[in-house]
Amino acid sequence: MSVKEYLRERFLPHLWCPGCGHGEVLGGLVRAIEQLGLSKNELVMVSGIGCSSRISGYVDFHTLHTIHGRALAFATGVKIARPELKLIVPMGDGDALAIGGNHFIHAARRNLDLTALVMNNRIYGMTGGQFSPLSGENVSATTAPYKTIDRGFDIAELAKAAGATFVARSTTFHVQQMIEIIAKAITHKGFSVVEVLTQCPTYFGRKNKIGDAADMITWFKDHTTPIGSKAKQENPGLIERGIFVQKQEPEYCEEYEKVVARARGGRS
Amino acid sequence: MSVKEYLRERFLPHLWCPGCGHGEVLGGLVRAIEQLGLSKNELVMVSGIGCSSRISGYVDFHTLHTIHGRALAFATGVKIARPELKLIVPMGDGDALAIGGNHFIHAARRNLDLTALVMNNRIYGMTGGQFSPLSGENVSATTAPYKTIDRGFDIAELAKAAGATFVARSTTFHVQQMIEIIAKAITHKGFSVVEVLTQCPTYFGRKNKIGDAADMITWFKDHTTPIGSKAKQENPGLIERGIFVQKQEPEYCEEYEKVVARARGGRS
Amino acid sequence: MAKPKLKQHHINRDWCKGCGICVELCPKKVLELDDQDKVTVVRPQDCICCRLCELRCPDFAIEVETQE
Amino acid sequence: MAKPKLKQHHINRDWCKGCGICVELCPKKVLELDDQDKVTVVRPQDCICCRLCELRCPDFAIEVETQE
Amino acid sequence: MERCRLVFSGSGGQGVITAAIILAEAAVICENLNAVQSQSYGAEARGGATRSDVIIADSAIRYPKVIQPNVLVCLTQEAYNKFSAIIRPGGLLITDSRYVKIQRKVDAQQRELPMYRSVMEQIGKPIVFNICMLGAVIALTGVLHPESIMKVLEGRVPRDFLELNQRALHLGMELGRTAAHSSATART
Amino acid sequence: MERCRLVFSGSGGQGVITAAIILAEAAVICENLNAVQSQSYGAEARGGATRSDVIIADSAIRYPKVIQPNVLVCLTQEAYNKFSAIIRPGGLLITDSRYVKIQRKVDAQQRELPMYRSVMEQIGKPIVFNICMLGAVIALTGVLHPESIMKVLEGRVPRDFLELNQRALHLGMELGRTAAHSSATART
Amino acid sequence: MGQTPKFVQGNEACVEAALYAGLNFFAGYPITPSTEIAEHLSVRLPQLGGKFVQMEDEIASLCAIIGASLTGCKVMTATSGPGFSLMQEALGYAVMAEIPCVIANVQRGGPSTGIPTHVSQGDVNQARWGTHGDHAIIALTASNHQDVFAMTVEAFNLAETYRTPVILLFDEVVGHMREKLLVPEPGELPLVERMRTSVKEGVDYHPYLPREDGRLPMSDFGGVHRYNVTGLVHDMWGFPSTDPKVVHGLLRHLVDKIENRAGILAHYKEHQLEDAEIVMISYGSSARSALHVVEDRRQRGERLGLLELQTLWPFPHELVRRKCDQAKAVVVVEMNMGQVMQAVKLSVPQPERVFLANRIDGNFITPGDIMNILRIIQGKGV
Amino acid sequence: MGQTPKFVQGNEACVEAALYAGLNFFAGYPITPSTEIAEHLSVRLPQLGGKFVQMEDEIASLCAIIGASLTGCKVMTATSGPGFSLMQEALGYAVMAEIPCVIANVQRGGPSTGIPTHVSQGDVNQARWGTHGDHAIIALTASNHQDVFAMTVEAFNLAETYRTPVILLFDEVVGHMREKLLVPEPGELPLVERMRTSVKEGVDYHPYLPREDGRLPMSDFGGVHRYNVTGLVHDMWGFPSTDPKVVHGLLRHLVDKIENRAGILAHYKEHQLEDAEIVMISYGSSARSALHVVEDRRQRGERLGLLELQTLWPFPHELVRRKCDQAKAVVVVEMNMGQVMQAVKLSVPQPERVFLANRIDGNFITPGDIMNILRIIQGKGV
Ligand SMILES: Cc1ncc(C[n+]2csc(CCOP(=O)(O)OP(=O)(O)O)c2C)c(N)n1
Ligand SMILES: Cc1ncc(C[n+]2csc(CCOP(=O)(O)OP(=O)(O)O)c2C)c(N)n1
Ligand code: SF4
Ligand code: SF4
Ligand code: SF4
Ligand code: SF4
Repeated sequence: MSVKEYLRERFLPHLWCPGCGHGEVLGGLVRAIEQLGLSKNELVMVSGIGCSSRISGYVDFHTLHTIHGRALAFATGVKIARPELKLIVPMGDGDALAIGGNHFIHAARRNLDLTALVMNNRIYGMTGGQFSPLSGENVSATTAPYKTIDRGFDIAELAKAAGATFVARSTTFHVQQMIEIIAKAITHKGFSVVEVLTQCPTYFGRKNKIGDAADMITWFKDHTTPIGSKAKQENPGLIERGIFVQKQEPEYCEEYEKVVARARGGRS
Repeated sequence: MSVKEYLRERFLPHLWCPGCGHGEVLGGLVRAIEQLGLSKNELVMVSGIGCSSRISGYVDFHTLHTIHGRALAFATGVKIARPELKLIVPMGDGDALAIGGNHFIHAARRNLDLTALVMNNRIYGMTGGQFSPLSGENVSATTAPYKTIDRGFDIAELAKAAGATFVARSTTFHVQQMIEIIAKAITHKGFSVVEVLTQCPTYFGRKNKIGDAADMITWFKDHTTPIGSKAKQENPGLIERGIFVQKQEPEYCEEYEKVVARARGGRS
Repeated sequence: MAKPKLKQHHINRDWCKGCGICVELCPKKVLELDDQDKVTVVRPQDCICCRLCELRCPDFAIEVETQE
Repeated sequence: MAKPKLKQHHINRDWCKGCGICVELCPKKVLELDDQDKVTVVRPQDCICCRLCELRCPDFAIEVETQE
Repeated sequence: MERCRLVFSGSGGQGVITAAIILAEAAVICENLNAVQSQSYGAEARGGATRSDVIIADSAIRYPKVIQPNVLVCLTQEAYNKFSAIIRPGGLLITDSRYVKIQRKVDAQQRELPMYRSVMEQIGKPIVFNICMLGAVIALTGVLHPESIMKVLEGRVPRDFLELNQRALHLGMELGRTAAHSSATART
Repeated sequence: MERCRLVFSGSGGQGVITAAIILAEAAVICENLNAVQSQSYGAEARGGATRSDVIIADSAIRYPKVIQPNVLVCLTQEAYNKFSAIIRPGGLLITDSRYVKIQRKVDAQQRELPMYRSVMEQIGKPIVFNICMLGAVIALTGVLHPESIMKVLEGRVPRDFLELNQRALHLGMELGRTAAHSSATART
Repeated sequence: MGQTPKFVQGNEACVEAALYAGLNFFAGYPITPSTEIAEHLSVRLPQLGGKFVQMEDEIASLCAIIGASLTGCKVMTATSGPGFSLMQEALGYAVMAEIPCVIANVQRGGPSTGIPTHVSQGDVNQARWGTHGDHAIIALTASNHQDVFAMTVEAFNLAETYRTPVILLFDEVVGHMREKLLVPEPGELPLVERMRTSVKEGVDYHPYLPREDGRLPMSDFGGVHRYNVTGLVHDMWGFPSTDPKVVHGLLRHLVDKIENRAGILAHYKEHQLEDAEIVMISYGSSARSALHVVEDRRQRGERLGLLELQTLWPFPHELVRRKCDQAKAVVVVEMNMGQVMQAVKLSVPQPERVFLANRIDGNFITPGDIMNILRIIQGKGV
Repeated sequence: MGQTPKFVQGNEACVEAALYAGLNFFAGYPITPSTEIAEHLSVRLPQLGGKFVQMEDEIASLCAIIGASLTGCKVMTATSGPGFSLMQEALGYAVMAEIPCVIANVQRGGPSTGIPTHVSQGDVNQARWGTHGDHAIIALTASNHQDVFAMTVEAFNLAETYRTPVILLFDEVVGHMREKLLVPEPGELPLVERMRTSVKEGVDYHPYLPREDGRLPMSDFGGVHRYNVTGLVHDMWGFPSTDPKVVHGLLRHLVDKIENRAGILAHYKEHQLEDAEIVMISYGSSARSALHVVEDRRQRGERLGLLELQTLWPFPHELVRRKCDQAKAVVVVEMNMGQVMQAVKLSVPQPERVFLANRIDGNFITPGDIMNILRIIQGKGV
């Protein structure tokens, strides 16, 4: 199937701003799925609220556009009810880790077989540019006129500690890597987290004088490096890209089958 | 001041079951505070809901018994409003990491100067013995008649990944260590997490046939080991005790002072 | 420093819930529960004043008083 | 495998929002924005068919068609 | 028409609630009567005196709680102190002689039975203390047939514990009967 | 009594909302009039046609929205297509000649002004496009004095940008005046 | 076997009924006094191959069952006051997206943590208005285990019929007390199954286009129809819209599908109303005490009757008006400060004749409490 | 300078008023259309040495300001529909623990995510009944920036006076539109400061023992009085109790302290009511359109008047009854399905004379919309 066949073309051009990285992530996602040749009927996308979450309107899957921060909770219900379905759960950084942080760590803990895709633009885009738990320190935002003092989460570290069995990071500059990683995440059995560093030129870019969309993408080139690279040792400030965790552990739905077996075996 | 002077003796004996470890934690806490010789007026305890959270009724501090899972959110308000106060936030494992997980990781991220004391009995005591996110696999509970399949959190790992600058673990067997660690946590500048493994003989003990309170305490002796001990290498199943993290990083209230300075400096 | 000598155990029978923690975990088996399920001191002479009973009692029901 | 030769760029002017990503990040500066802020191909001969413009376009507005 | 209103009281571990449930269930399942069982919960149900109410009747039961029991069982001093006053004048008050020292005089037939002691001496398993108590209640009130209790127990306890429970039940019935005769006049 | 109802429309980046605020603020702060400004938000405010309404009056303003503007400004084709129909018969319709091709005939005085082009040619900074537009509006309507606009700008833009804005404002006023004369009869 | 009685708690009766109705997915978070519902389901669901999930909180619980419902499951969650408050946002989502689901709220003493182990009926108005924005809701209750069973089954039926969340508003007394329950034979109670679209693959399916009868056939996630579900105002395909006509149409549909059916949705029981001079109106466990009073006073010749409401929302104004029109006085018996009494006042022509017999101290209202009020009213010469 | 006018959004007027009232701690989470409140405060509070915190969600935001209030701060949070739904549990806690705090809900189209950028007044009943259990609440609103300022200051005053959360129920139109605001000089508006106990150190202080005038003096956390605060039913020291007398007493106190003062809490404005045959009742932005109609029709000699409510809860039944008793018809103008209309029907002797002029499609109600309804009513020969 061609990439476009996974899209609801009738809704394009999408509502995102010119240069918004969310469109690149959408592109990366459908290309990854196209490579995997998945059928649209087995795909369910569950998203929350945010510019990023509007992605569910553009893919021709079963799409569930929910409430802010709860996408993974809804997804947990869909997945456990129908384990054979493939779930993709795109979230903004605020959606996933501000209001949604608890569902994020608990979905990871259960090692539920689905793919959490964090579209991290380090800002609340939909509401007009307030800082997020991923902004990190010294960032300007509409609610941080004197720059942020909050430290940011490291999504990969947090996902790992919470129990995710696949954890990776890429950016909108490294599109091929992004596609490759998303494809691996989708095929992984268990809870997979893919963080994509993406640009919000309208708010993050403007507020922090990083320039236009292209400049922001270039920023990702200059400030990231492959995991464990020499560059990282020389310049610890660099953000690592690649796959941090990839391991097999008991998956929730499979374990649940055992519960049913025990119950039917009458052990109680 | 004597230990008892930190207690509201008129409410003793407390409502906890015979042999409940929460009483030992209460004892450890007031002894630590007595050693530090803190004045009662500078102490604020904020707790949530649960058997553990009832601890706030027994200490003669400023006590705020709040709602389930939100203790750290309330505490954030108290602390930022009055940074000079010393905050102690005891929580049950469910309170802190089931419903309260998001506030836990965000308080850690902000490195707010307070002490989170997780009284981890691996069960929901107050509601009668349902499993918690700390029960781990293969545990019996009133909502797990066929044993749990959920993997448990590692509180220390999670706190560390979220940004806590002091992370430690002890048990109700190792009372002296518990006291020492709690004292260190309280004196630490920044967000400190102390996990105390404690016993709920009434539900966890009974349901899992571990025997009486003393047997459960002994279990902690047999199944834990100092951090990085040789025993750990030989038997990775052992739970480590001790201080995992202890470092200085910018504390939220101090950083906020800089925001005020910038604002007054008129930079906007 | 000279190891402390026992003066006496102060036991608060109203607070003691008879959980048996101090009894079972006393290294010297100094304590027992009476027929009312309250702790009593049966072998004071064996007490090494480690205070573990005091520290582990969830109910502040037992205190170890030592000399000098 | 023989490196691909450019057949043509398919550009969807209705979808192009003129963000300039493809233009600025094209390694060979093949593309430019016209006075309507829509992308146009100005140096097709320099195109190395890396498809980066296609992959990075947030709006699916540019496609690179190659021969064999 | 209502046959009997009972209140069982004691401490958490003693199984008074289970006893109440067994009794009420027996009435419904085996003797085709109506019965309601309810109990006082409390965050403070950690320790403290627990209480369970049972109403047994031929007709439909609307109001499910017991305000004035005509049978009151108290298995701890605390329970006795807390509840003895609510008993119906002329009602039956059963206490365990190890745990309860009768103080206040109430207008009721008081029966101090050595249930706990007998259970420990003759069976040695405290868990069946509550079943023994049930036996006494049945003997003293005749509200149900012992077979009904046994039938319910069959559905509840593992086979190899049944005999244990049966002995406890009969032990309680004996204690009840003897008490009934001995102090037929002990109305205080 | 109401003096004027205006609708400024265009695309997100063009600053039509800022222009509307400046105009209304000038009326309130400098000319002691009443004014209300409002705008259409939209999660879809990402791109799409934005619109801002301004009412200027001597008396209190209750209903704050503009249903039929007597001054309508459209700075993009999309905005023109979407809003040109709502103009009040005989009203004033101002469009930018680069961005808008007039199609439909409406009962209004239509003014196609080369605002964007002039700004780029004579000032070279697109950010002041909206201020130029304000100049044109003022010249064509006389609703406020230019000094009022400048006074508000002083409070809003960094000093070194003031002169830039002033030039844009006057440029717009010129375009407005010439248009006013040239096509005094161009009523279509 | 269905006819051998069980002796169970009200919470267990609710569980048996849910399973009878076809529940196959439950997600919840423990809270007194509703916890037994989760506990019993954790035993029973796996035996039947159904799904039981304990979530991290109540918000996640409701979200999870909504997700499961979209795959075609019959779903439920259970909670009490504080948890119900937390569910309000997701509840509004279920209303907006028209998701069949059942939410049991076993009421305890509020506000806030209140008196967790004591009875109350204080959440009646919250059930109606707890989430933001105009909406309509269905809430059912019951006073005894046989009715708990019937109303629970009905809740699942209504959820499917009207594609809406249905709230079971029980209380601590009914939830915790034990009494007889006769589980009906399979087929004895009618069940409404998920109505799935007959639209074939490839043909345009409208998830939000009501049929003439007002019902909206669904298509399971994973099936051949891929559509969108959102909490935003949406068109008949489920895609966001801000078109005023669409907005108006959707909001009216959501409210009218329920409010306009208040008549047929009204479940109730009446006791000796024919010649009643004083009509008592009650529901849930309070109705037991009220009925006790009726039976007791009737023996003494007092003309007292009881209207027991089982449907609290949409409020059966018409029914109440009809049943009360002969009454000299109407006495609403409830364990709150008069939440249903307010609704009754809106129903009857003479609100001043409506009185309240309530108890709010955490104790179960007694026949004596009610009698005291009746005496006062009668003293008023009513 | 106070007298040089500002030209601001309603949300900014709210901010200026809050600071005027002494706000020194704000915690919030962004949401349209209330976000400007947080944004402006993030600029202003640090300048004044106050605390601005952006929390992880709305639940945490309300919890945080409650904690800050106990240290003696004047506190506020701001949100809209979905966030307000999430706050319901913590709101109940503030009611139960009697914590002075202000919650601004700038209403948008619901239910659920609804139409986030469009106006609505659909949260009126939620403000009253959103949290579980019996309780009372104060909710204020306003139609223009000068009143937004006044009502915001009043909200802080009432929060302190009655130790209760106060809800500011604004709407998208008032929140977002810009108009003139005259910030009063310091002292021009009366301010109620935190009433702190006069009880000396060492003397027994009762945080929950009302004085004769009903007020409960507080003691800041960190001060000399150490007491307990809980969401459980509690005694006068703040410690948990299940004593029926204590339960009854506390619940009555919480409700009576507000409901019994409905009269003095009733803020409103009236326009040409004296001889009005048709009385319109409206509030918030809708009142602007209603007033437009009044002024417009009066010129044409129609006897039309407007009662603009600024206090929505406790509902001013008595006031409404009084103002409407001469009216041939009462027309409630609001942007929901008649939430205030229901309350008005409960207030007046002839509910059948109460009509609704509303709009629910996300667009701001126009004078034209209202006129159409008036025509119909007048057609009815009223
Ligand atoms: C309960 C609730 N709180 C707040 C909001 C407002 N809101 C919508 S999206 C959003 C955050 C958007 O940021 P992010 O999740 O990072 O996604 P982005 O828009 O940047 O792609 C917020 C705060 C809401 N819709 N619901
Ligand atoms: C919002 C809400 N949900 C659920 C509950 C019920 N509840 C009270 S305490 C508790 C958990 C207790 O477990 P934990 O936090 O581990 O403390 P413990 O009782 O074991 O000490 C629960 C689920 C509640 N009070 N509020
Ligand atoms: S606001 Fe930012 S995140 Fe949202 S669409 Fe625009 S660029 Fe993308
Ligand atoms: S139930 Fe468990 S946790 Fe609660 S008091 Fe008893 S022993 Fe402690
Ligand atoms: S002090 Fe130590 S030795 Fe002495 S009784 Fe206590 S535990 Fe035993
Ligand atoms: S990247 Fe896409 S949208 Fe941007 S300019 Fe190029 S073609 Fe147009």
